[in-house]
Amino acid sequence: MSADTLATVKPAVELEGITKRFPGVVANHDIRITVQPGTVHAIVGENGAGKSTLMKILYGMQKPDEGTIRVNGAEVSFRTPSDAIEVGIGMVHQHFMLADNFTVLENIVLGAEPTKAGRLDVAAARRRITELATAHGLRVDPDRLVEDLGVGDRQRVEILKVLYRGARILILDEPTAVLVPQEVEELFQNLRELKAEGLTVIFISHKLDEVLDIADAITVIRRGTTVASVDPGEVTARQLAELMVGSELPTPETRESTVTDTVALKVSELTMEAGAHRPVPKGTSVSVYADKLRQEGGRLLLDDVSFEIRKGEILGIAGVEGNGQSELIEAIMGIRPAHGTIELTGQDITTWSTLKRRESGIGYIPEDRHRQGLLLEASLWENRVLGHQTRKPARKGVWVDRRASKADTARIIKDYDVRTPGVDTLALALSGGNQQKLIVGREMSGEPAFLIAAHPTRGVDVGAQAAIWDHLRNARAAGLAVLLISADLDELIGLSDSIQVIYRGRLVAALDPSDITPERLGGYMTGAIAGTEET
Amino acid sequence: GDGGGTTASEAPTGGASSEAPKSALKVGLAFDVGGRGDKSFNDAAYTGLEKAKTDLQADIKELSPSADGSNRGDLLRQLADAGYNPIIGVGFAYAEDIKKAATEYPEIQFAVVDSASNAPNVTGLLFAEEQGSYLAGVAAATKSESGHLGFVGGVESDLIKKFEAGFVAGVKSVKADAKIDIKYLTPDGDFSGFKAPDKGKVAAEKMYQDGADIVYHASGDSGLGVFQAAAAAKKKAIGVDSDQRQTVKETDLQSVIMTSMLKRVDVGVFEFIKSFQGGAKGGSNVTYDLKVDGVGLSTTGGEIDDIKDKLDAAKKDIVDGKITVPAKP
Amino acid sequence: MTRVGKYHVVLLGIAALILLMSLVRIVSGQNDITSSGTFAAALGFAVPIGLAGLGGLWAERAGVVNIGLEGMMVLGTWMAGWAGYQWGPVAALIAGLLGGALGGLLHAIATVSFGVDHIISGVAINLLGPGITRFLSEVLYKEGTQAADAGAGITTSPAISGKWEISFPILSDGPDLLGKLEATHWFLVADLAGILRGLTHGVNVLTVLAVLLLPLTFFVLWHTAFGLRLRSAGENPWAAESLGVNVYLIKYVAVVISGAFAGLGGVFLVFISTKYVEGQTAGRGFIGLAAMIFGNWRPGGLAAGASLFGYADGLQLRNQGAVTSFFLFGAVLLLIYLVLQVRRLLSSDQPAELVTRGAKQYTTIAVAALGMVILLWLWLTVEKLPNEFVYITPHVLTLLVLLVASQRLRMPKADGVSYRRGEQH
Amino acid sequence: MPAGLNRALLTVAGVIVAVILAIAICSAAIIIAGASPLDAMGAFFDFGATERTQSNGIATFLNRAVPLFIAGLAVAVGFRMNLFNIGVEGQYRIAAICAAFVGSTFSAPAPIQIAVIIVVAAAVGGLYALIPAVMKVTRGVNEVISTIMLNYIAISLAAYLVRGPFAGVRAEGELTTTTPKLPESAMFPDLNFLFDWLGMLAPTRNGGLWGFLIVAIVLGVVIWVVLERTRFGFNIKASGLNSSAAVASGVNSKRMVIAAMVLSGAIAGLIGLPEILGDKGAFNSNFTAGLGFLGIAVALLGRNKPVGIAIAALLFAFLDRAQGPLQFADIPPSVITIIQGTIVLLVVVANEVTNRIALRIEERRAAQQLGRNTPVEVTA
Ligand SMILES: Nc1ncnc2c1ncn2[C@@H]1O[C@H](COP(=O)(O)OP(=O)(O)OP(=O)(O)O)[C@@H](O)[C@H]1O
Ligand SMILES: Nc1ncnc2c1ncn2[C@@H]1O[C@H](COP(=O)(O)OP(=O)(O)OP(=O)(O)O)[C@@H](O)[C@H]1O
Ligand SMILES: [Mg+2]
Ligand SMILES: [Mg+2]
Repeated sequence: MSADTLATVKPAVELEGITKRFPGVVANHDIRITVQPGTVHAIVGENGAGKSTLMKILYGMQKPDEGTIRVNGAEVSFRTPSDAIEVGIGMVHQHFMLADNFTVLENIVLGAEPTKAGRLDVAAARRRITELATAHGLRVDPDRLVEDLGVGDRQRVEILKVLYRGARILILDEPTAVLVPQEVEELFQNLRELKAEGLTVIFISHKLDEVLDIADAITVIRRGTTVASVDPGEVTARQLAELMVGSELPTPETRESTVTDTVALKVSELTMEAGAHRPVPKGTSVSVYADKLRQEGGRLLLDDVSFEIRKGEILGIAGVEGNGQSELIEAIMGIRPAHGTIELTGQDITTWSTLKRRESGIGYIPEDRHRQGLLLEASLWENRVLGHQTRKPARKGVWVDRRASKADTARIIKDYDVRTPGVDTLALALSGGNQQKLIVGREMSGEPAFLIAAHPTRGVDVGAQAAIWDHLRNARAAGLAVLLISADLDELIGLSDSIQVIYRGRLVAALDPSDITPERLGGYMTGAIAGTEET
Repeated sequence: GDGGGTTASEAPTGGASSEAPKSALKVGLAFDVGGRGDKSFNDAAYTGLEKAKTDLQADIKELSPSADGSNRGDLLRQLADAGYNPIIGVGFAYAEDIKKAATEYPEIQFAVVDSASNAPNVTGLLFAEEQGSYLAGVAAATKSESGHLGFVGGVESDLIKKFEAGFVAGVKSVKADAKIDIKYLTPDGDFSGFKAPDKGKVAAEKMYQDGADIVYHASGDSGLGVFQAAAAAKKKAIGVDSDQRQTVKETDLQSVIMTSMLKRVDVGVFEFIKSFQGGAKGGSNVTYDLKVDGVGLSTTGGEIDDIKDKLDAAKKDIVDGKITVPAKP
Repeated sequence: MTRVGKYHVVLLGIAALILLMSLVRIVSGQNDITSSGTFAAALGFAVPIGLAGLGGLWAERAGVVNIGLEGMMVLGTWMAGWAGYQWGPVAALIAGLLGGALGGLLHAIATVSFGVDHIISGVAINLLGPGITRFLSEVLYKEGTQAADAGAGITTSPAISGKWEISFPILSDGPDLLGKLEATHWFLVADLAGILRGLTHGVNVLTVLAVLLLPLTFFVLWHTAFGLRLRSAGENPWAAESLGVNVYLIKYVAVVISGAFAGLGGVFLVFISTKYVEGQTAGRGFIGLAAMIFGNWRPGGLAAGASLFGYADGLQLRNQGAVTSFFLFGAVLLLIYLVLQVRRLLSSDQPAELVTRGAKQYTTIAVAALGMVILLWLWLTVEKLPNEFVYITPHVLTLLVLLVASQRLRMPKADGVSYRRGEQH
Repeated sequence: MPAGLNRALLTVAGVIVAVILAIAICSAAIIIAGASPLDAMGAFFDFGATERTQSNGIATFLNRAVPLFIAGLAVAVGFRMNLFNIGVEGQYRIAAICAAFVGSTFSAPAPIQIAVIIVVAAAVGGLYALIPAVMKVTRGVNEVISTIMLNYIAISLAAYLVRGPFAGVRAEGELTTTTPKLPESAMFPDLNFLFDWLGMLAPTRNGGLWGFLIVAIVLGVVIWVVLERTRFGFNIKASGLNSSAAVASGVNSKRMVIAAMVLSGAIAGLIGLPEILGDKGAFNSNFTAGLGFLGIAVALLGRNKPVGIAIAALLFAFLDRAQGPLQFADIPPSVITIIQGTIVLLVVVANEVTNRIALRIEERRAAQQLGRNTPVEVTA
């Protein structure tokens, strides 16, 4: 886009002096951004910098306390998202906004339904969606239930939702957080096409390489305020990061290997059926039984997964979400039954309960901290007790040892730099990063022999990220075996001693992190490169 | 049952003659669950109380218990504390509570409807429902063309079983081979059976469909459903407690009510108050039976006038003790 | 399974059920199993339950748990009785709807606007419904009032005049062909005739309305834009909000309609009794809620749940003896199950070691066989069940069906979640 | 802990506002009914003129609170785990009749006799609650449906038992069916001495102030300790707040469902005992019904915490006691139910509002302490 066209065309979006206060927090303070039409405009900033809030304001979900918004030159004031939709703004949210039990079609047309004689005109909707999908290269099946879709598909549904409403200005809040590189590339291809058609895209991401790749302009937000507007051609990722936080970008590099010869965790022939779990008949081996299941045409969520993790080793599992990672974790934690055997430091723990597994030294940083890791409406010290009810210091006979628990929580707060007023604060009052640090601290206490770390730094800003990485590395040096699952491939490559790729429930490749790039890894993850042993 | 007490014909003697100071008469009455305004049992008791107010210039107070009936005893005490004497509990559920209250307040006279005296200052006001029901059975069997009759009971309690027992005996006395369908709507303890016209209707409907031509009900408000079923089947029904041909307001239903088995709770209550005024003391039962017309059949509509002789004969046999009507099925 | 496939399976299931019922009727000689009277009674009992259930469905599909159906139903009965005796059945209908809707509105204000826990609000309404109506009766129906002269008491309203019953001409009325067929007691023919006649003879107009409300609800909720929005409020209100759907409004409308349906259930009871009787709802709001859960938050399932309950209640009221045939019924079902199991066991072409022939399977078969024998024995020996066991037929049956039916219930995902605009946790 | 204090103060303020509002609403109703709200207020506080009526009134009030409190506890134990035990009603009925019957079959020294009865009641209540629990755990049957159905079944079953196998003799001319009378050793000693201590006349009402009050208090304390201080209680709380997090942390959800349900049922089993052991001496066909349903309201009003439940139970009992006095004042007694319903509704609304305010304050405090409320000054 040349300079003189920019001058003649009115900006697609102009935000001026936007201020938004929440109780106790100024989320946005005097924000000024100008987005030119037909461009991809990136907004970057730390966790909690106020990006999402700003976008919600632009989308009419929240009202600014001060400031003006102009769209295509005209001043607007949105009361609800429908007002924003009216003027052609669409938003893809940071967290998926989809009804799982609805079909793709229903999710897309919701709120803008075509009707015929009072009836929902499904045929017309399907036609329109198919049209849009082919026009923009967004493959979807309108009649599938969203709950059956993978993240990439869901992301496409989200974008289609926006396009369906004829939006000319797209807000994408961290759309790539859950995508693998290939999918990111696909998305970017779509965005470029949209841009070519004259649509405007506002793009938020923590992944600065991507930002530099796609953006035509970048605005940096720090602590609720715009601190810089930069041209992607003129900055490096490192400079951008420094603008964001004023500190150096940490890397997840592991230094020297601490891998020992002692096997901490051994998983063999782990197999999980999609339907109800039926025990393997007596006298039959798991592999024979699994063969039978395959012949029956049943879907296997985990298919003959075997691996070992030695003390001091971090094994990274790479994979597109929905390929069996969650099931693997659940099987190892004993939350969901599976066939095969699991051994912890030489002991067969296959039939043990989750509790017994935890007691014998398995730590677990869950992938979704709100769903599996925290009691949001309980105090921090009670969250410290969670998962450690039967162990010191939380336990004293049948009682919960409140004093010792509180003391130990204070220790975690100190050691892990959890920013909180005290141990009695409710967990929900903490920001995501601090919540995550608390969980990491909790799971590291009691000297676990083996730790499952699922997306340990997801949605956590750079500072907290570095701290969590350090803790993982230190524990590894002390002999901890770690199963690391992460969508952040840099993290995965940087931290792991070895990497296995999971694809459709199978481990398809074992890779050496020292000579693999995220792109190649992504190839294995999406099945583009057939599985090989590369050690 | 005549728990060894006097009968009503003796009880009121001397009551009317010795006039007590009228202004001092403060009568308290505690209803059974449902309370006043149920157009049935409780209201009948209230009619008696009101009569005491007008005829005896009594100062009256009536209380309804809470929906779960947990405070029956407390109502009695509150009446006693407020200076009411005598105090009447309406319904057999009061038996235990009256007994206790009576020992706590020995100076006060109590009466309980449908239950026997169980303390020196308690009068049991008993009704021979089985005798009245016997007559209803005789009337039904005599009037029936099909020899097939029905009985719908609201709640399967021993009280309602008295109605059933009398009715069955009455029918059998006329037609030993008569077929009698019997259905209760809810088990004891679930009192919704007195408030379920829809259930009463279904139960009676079935009886009529099977060929019954007269159905007797003892099911409170559920009886309405029985009458509806009768109207739809163009057959007859027998009401209960009060003269339902008068109390039921729908004209199409009135005409199906051949007769009603009257249970004169109003008489019982009034007579008790009157005899109290005359200085009578408790410790015994007063049985309102056929002899004193404490139970009987209503004649509104004149549908049983033609069998009056037969009914009178049956009544006489019972009064004379030639027939003993069973109180249990 | 495709939609057509599902539909066929349901039809086949119903056909098999009727066949089985006919069989049991012939063997046991209990004609009431499929008599028109039983089915008419079943319909009468199923309708108020179904209406309450529909009320629950509307609210819960929009994400608001409605345990207050009973209270709303009570409000409906009282209002219908009060308006009905003065201005006739149409007024009763409208007033009953309004009474229920008022309860719904209260629930909506508490849960939607104030974000109160849905169960608490419902429980409060269940206290308030009977409390308010009793109070109103105590004030408006007390001795000496006009209403009292017209036949009101504190526990009842005066009667409503007017009868609203219709029959299907010729088939179930007049010549009454179905009735004649039913009287033949022929295998299957009489059963079908009985069932059809029961559902078409002397049917209350409200029944027709209520039955029509089922497909209507299905149509509105699953085939209109409004329905999609309503259901989205129960699945993911934040998503709906982000697409410009006014979730608060939708929830309000849904909960008010929910109350109105519960109220309509009350009106139905009043119409059947021709007047308001205190306590005549007798927990039907709760049973309606149960029917809705039973039916997996869907109109069809809900109708099945309400019908099952209504049928069992109707049958036990009409014929205690017929209830014992359920033993036979259960025995036959177990027999079918056994045959299927054994066939599967024998016909398996898998290598022997792979057939899941665990001790567990043998145990199930043994238990089923034992159960069958016991049921048969019970059927042969039990002359008459104690009445107390007859009354609970519908409840026991509901529990048994729930135990046997595979449990893949799925409630709306955001059902019972307190939703605040602009906040997502 | 000022944050906690703040919260507590706000909550109390909210409750007071709610109660005042509820009273205002009911006053309006009373005025419409043509009576005076002041008379109504008078009736609620009118415990009679004589010492005797006062102490009887107080005993009535407290006696009513005891079963309500126990019922509230029973419901709350389930609720803490998001288990909606509507079946408390049926559980206590079955437990009461079984306990009354078993207690009548033998005669032992009072402590043993009473202990056995309590144990039987708790066991039967727990067992009856085990049915929906097992159905839920093994077949996924929603406990709302199963407990509703089991309530009806309990009524019939109790009716069958009290007339059949468990029937006792009754006085001639008495129509109430009943279990055999309990021996004297089964009657729980009353607490009338408390009145003596306070220099008041002991209640003359039969049964006096029920001694079961002590059991209720002990039970409340025990439940509080179990819920708030033990690992079991922690697991219940965790399962209730976030069941998937609880499962991931090693809590066996199925076992917890069974344990919580059985505990709830066991407590429910005791609901009928105050009446049986303090007054009736038997289970009969007029046995007080509906306490299980009231228990739901009491538990919710008390926010599922023992202290709150105690307050709620006292409030409900206080209102219920006025059934008679209100009628003496010619005020429809149904205002009691209306006040109860209104208070439940308004108190939770007030709770919701104050909670939100408290949360705001807490967040602001947290943010201030972290210094996050001031945006950085930046030069672009
Ligand atoms: N609804 C709300 N109520 C109170 N505070 C809020 C609310 N939404 C956001 N905040 C606050 O506003 C700040 C900005 O939040 P926002 O979600 O906009 O950050 P962000 O830049 O999108 O962060 P992230 O990168 O983690 O998505 C946060 O620190 C949070 O404390
Ligand atoms: N809807 C909301 N209501 C109240 N406070 C909120 C809301 N959303 C966020 N906050 C506040 O924002 C902070 C969380 O900030 P932030 O947005 O950085 O978290 P996050 O990193 O996005 O967490 P997560 O990844 O779990 O969403 C907390 O202080 C929280 O109290
Ligand atoms: Mg965030
Ligand atoms: Mg954000």
